[in-house]
Amino acid sequence: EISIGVVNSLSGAFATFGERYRDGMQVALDEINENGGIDGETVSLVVRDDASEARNAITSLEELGGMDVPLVLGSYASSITGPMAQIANRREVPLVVLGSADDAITKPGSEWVFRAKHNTTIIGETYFDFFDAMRTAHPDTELQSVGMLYGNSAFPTALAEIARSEAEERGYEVVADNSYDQGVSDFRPILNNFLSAEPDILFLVNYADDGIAIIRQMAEVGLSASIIAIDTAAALPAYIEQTGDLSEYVVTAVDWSKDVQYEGTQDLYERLKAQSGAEPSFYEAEGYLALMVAAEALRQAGSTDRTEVREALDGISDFQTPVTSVTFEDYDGFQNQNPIQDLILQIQDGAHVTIYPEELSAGDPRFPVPAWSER
Amino acid sequence: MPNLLKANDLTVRFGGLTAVDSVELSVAPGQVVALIGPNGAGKTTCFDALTGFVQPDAGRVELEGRDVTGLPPFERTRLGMARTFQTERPFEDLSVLRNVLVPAFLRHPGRAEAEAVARSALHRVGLADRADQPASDLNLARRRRLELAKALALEPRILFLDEVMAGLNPPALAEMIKFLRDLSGEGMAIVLVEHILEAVMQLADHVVVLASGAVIAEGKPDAVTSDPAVIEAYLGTE
Amino acid sequence: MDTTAFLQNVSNGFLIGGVYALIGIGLTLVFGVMRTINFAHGDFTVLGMYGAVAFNSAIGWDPYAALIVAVPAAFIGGVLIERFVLSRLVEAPPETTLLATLGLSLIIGNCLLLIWGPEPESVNVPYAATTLAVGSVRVSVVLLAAGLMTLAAITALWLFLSRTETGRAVKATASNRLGAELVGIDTRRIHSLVFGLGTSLAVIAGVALIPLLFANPTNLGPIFTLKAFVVTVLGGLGNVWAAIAGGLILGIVEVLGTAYLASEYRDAYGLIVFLAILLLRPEGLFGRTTKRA
Amino acid sequence: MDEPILDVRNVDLGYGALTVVYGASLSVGPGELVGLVGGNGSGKSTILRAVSGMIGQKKGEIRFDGERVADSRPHRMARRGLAHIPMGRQLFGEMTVRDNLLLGATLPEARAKRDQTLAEVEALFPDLARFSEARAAELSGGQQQMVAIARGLMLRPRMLLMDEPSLGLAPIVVKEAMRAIRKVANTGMPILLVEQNVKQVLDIADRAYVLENGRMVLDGTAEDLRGDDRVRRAYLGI
Amino acid sequence: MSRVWIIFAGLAVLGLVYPFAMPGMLSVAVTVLLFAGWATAWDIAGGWCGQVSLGHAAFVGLGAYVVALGQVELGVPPWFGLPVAAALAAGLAWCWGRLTFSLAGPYFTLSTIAVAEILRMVAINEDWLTGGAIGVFISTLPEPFGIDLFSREAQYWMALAFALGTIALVAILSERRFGYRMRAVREDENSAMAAGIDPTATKLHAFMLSGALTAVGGGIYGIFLSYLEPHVMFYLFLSVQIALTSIIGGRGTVFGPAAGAVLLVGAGEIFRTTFAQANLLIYGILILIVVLFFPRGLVAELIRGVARRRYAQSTQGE
Ligand SMILES: Nc1ncnc2c1ncn2[C@@H]1O[C@H](COP(=O)(O)OP(=O)(O)OP(=O)(O)O)[C@@H](O)[C@H]1O
Ligand SMILES: Nc1ncnc2c1ncn2[C@@H]1O[C@H](COP(=O)(O)OP(=O)(O)OP(=O)(O)O)[C@@H](O)[C@H]1O
Ligand SMILES: CC(C)C[C@H](N)C(=O)O
Ligand SMILES: [Mg+2]
Ligand SMILES: [Mg+2]
Repeated sequence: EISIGVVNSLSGAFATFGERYRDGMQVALDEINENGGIDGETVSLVVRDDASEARNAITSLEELGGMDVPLVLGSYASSITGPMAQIANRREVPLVVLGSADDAITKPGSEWVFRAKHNTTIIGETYFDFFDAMRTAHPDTELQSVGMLYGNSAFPTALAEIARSEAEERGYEVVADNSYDQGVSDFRPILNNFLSAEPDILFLVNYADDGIAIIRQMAEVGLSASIIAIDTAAALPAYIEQTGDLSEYVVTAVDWSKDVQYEGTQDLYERLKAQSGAEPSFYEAEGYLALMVAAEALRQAGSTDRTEVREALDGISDFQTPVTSVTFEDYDGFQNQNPIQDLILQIQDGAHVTIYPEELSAGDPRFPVPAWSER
Repeated sequence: MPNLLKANDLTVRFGGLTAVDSVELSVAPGQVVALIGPNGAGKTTCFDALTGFVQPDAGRVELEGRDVTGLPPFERTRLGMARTFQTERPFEDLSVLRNVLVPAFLRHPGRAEAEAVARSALHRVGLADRADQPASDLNLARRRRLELAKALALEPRILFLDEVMAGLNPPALAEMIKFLRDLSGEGMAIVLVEHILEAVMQLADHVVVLASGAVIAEGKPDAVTSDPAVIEAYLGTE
Repeated sequence: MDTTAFLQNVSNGFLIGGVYALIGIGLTLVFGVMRTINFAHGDFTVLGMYGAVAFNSAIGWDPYAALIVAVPAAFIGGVLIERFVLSRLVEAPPETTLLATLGLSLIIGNCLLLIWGPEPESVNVPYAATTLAVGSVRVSVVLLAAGLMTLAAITALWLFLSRTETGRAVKATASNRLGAELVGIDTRRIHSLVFGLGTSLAVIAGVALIPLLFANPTNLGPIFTLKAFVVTVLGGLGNVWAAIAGGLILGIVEVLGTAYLASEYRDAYGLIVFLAILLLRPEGLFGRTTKRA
Repeated sequence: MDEPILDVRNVDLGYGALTVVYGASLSVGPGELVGLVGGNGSGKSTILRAVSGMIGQKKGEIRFDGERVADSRPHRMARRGLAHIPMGRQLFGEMTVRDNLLLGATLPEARAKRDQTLAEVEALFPDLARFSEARAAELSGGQQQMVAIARGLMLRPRMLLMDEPSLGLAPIVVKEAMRAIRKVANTGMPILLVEQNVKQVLDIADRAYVLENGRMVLDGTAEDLRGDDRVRRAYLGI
Repeated sequence: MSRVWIIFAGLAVLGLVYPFAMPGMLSVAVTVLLFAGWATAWDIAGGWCGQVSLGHAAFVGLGAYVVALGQVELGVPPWFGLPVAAALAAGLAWCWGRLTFSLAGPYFTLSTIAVAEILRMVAINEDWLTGGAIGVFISTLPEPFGIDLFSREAQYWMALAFALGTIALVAILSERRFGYRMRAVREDENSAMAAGIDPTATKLHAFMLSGALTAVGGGIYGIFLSYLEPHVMFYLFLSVQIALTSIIGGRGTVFGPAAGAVLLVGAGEIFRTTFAQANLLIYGILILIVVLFFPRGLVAELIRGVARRRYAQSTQGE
């Protein structure tokens, strides 16, 4: 029997996500064991809850480090995974990132840390690739000015920073740029200011909760744009349920969706759905992905020796999963990062539809977003 | 006789009410001055103004010729004033000894000397055997004595006592009177507010009678208590 | 400065302020009478939100109708908490009660987490984003409704406190508990009643807010609690009318600060005004001072 | 003798692990004014607290009007017609004097006669009318004491417990207060009066008990006690 | 007096032996020690001097950031960073106290939340100063005498020194003049003034000392996490936890806060591994239980019980 360590946020502020990762990992675990485990050995998970706090996560990581686990998966928030990555490197424990997107986690110097999912740079670039594509496809609609509104925690701030530099590089103009303290729920004064700035693209990075309030208040204030992008919040299936028609046309970047044209996606979707008992999102898929990658590395290493497992992870290349194919590369200032293809989803008729990139899409973008009064 | 404490034209107003009205007062070392008067006459307020707990609206307070009018209470304490409160305020959560240690530290920064001073103050007021009892458990008479011990531990030159004898039964009262007389014999100046006339008569060298904030009579105890104005305002007739 | 936008901002500030006031009055009442800093106050507001969500998804009625069930339930819940927890702590130092309410806050939040899961919940009502046009200014229907509820709640509370015998008893209990007992007031009952009212008011705020916002189990409660503190202190403890003023000031300051200064410091504006008022007028804007102990 | 309205039988009382009253008994009959005197800390206030239900009884029982007294619910005793005027006064500090008095009459029967009672107590203590709009916390100690007594009377109780009502009052007011208490007693109101000032108590009381260190050592009619040698020596200072 | 030092010596021995007995459980121990130190430091202001603060995370954050930024931006090693952090924290406490010490009771407590929250927002938004929301990584540390400061052992010894030092300081102060001044101010400011004590100065000194010590712990915490983010370092719930630890253990006692740290961190750790999602719920219930049965805190209730019983026996025969 092989035990894999997991540090996940099952309680506290990030439990929303932790649960989804848990479900995804469970699906992967079942799949692995149904197919005979790893070299005949069943796989089990040793799970530690970090209660959404870094100091618990590193305590857990050290505890797991002292146990007989070949590698560890974890955790969601970058403020938790960041310190974990440092310790993983120092202690020489292979760490497969579960949910964090912070670029710094797979910067050079972190040999023991691997990330199959996207990072902030990939997300930011994908949005602007999509904006560029819309520019090309609709030359008559002006797509020039960007208004940014994001929460002030690490990930939204980092994504906003990337968006800022992408915008400059690609000739967009940032006409409004505001952050807000997480927990604020009245955005009207900011949205009112946006009204007079009249951005063509609204680029918002909101956690699930704020996203609900923001879209309602946008409608109330009458703020719209040719593209409305809402990262993180709008990717959750529940978002559509809770905001109804208001969320139509909103686009969001993810690294997996149920209608992406990959092999096995539909089957994975069904299994994830069965596991969580609700509509799954890319978070479950990321959990699934992390564990599948870990299992593959163990299989290739043929050993539970941590150094050999690390070597095996390092060597993973073109490993096919229903989520994406995985190759850990060192490129563009990243180390052990899978250059995953991100997708843009749009909420259309009450469902997430993959609209970009074209070759993987399941539907066409609806562009531009009509004004609220014309919906 | 040189004045230890001198107050000129002391006036305190609360809104429209003049609680203390141009009071003049002087106290010599070893002298016992009693402040009497009807309820609400301004005695406590007068104490507050003398000791710095209330800023007077007019007037001046001098201690040994030094103007202390603007000084906060703790500075005046450091200069040698000590007071008790009409409603006693022991540090409820602390033991009796610790209650007295607090003031004892004022002049004795070292723990050992401070404790010696505190214990001797407790001894003087007869609370030595209660040193370890929580102050919150003391009864009224002992609380009063604790207040006194706290004041004594400050090693003051002048002591302001606000009704420390109220509520004492005759034996306890007699004890207290004797105690205060001894203190004044040692040269301590005492200003006391008291409704127990018997005590005032036995202790005071000089009596000041306040009514509605103003001094209506002053002098030797006998003279004052037979003053018709005082009888009318304060003592009443049988 | 664009006057329409300015008017729009001012009117939003007023409306948000009404909501803050609604969150704050329950706390003001409890603080005023029981001298308890109730750290679970915001969690009751969140409970109200979940109540409305549950009501809406179970019966399909308008979420506001949840008040019929939620208010009595909250009252009973508050009474029980007072009976079984707070009333046992009257002798203890105030920080202990504060701790107890912190414990309650954790318990409520995490029970919600276990029952509902961590994802935000909301109700999707057609009028969520509807506005009324008043001149060039748009007024959110939901905020307006919340404002009216605030007015109704405060008026009712005021009438209760000033016109009824029980209301007087509440004031007497607030002033001196033993004294109140001695004139025949059952102060345990009064404390239970007050805490029940406090939780009911918190829950009303939750129901009023759900069409506009979202509920989540653990994060939102403390945020509401903090707002309620600010409102309470701005107005002055125990003064229910002042809670309206406190709420309005907070709302206006936040909205104008966000619109015309820097948006990321939104919460700081309220807190700065809060500190300033605390320092200049420790009894709150409308409190009275009593010098003598 | 008639069935007593208050009957304390053989009680042990105390605080936590501490016992301060041992096997004390006393009774007050209808229309009687009974004094309870004793040294500081002898346990007089403790007995009153037990009677009004502020603390429990460790042993024995207390009956008021034939019914047992349960602990920790002083308001029940108030509702049963017992007014306790405690030593700490327990006024509603931020409220006006008038509101304090009106709150004394919240119970239905008292409320019906509120205005009448108010007029009566204001006649008894004219100062109260003068200060009726002042906040209680701002009054002087003596003035507060008057408010406390008056508030107790506002209950229109069936019996009064008074804990040192003269504490901190000017002599003229004490005399008046004692006269007033007698007057109240003359209306048929049973009163249990705790006082330090034994002489004054014996002047107005019908009967009295003497408590020493938590034990009842003497009781009898006021007249007998006035003549008792022990009392004369220990309490009257004769 | 001597009993305090016997217990202290016992704790010190325990602390010295622990890493050899349980080398695999060092990070829990570091957390316990940090909380013990913080709670004890908090208690100087909150327990001994009666100024209940719910903003001490500000000092933690300040300490952590000064040490981290000193190292990362300026190359100042932690052994210089820590004293600087302590001094800056004392300075912050001075300004903070000057501003808010006129407030009584609950008002003061609420004002501390406000101040700490404002500081949190500054730390998040002024990224030129703090690196902002994205945070700061400590990726290199000097190695004095070949000691790897990233190693848990080194951090354990730092945390142990911090906790024991803070407790020892409190043990000493509690029986000295300053300790009595603080008690007096806590109990009654007017009586304190009557005893010649300047309440504002006393509160300021207590708060400065409390803040400075907390910041030292914060610096160690920063090294322990090696990643600093304002949301973590200035976290309101961290302030609450620090206060909670002290109050649960027993305010105004030498060992109460440390006992609270052992109980709360220990229980938190056990609950986290055994109850999964319900862990904070159980934690809340634990708090409630302790509060109901030990309203003054574990150690304070113990001392009180002993004192009462002893006194009751001594007077029974009277
Ligand atoms: N803080 C205050 N605000 C308003 N009025 C006050 C205040 N303090 C005292 N007073 C008023 O000032 C007057 C004098 O009060 P003070 O307490 O000095 O009287 P006193 O002579 O000590 O009376 P007693 O013998 O009853 O203690 C009283 O009428 C009282 O009501
Ligand atoms: N709350 C309390 N906790 C513990 N002990 C107490 C408490 N209150 C009073 N005592 C103790 O009980 C004993 C009796 O006190 P009590 O107040 O009944 O005396 P008393 O006869 O009313 O005295 P006094 O004349 O001083 O009012 C005293 O020794 C006192 O120390
Ligand atoms: C907070 C983030 C880590 C979430 C982000 N949207 C992601 O894709 O991972
Ligand atoms: Mg007085
Ligand atoms: Mg008594």
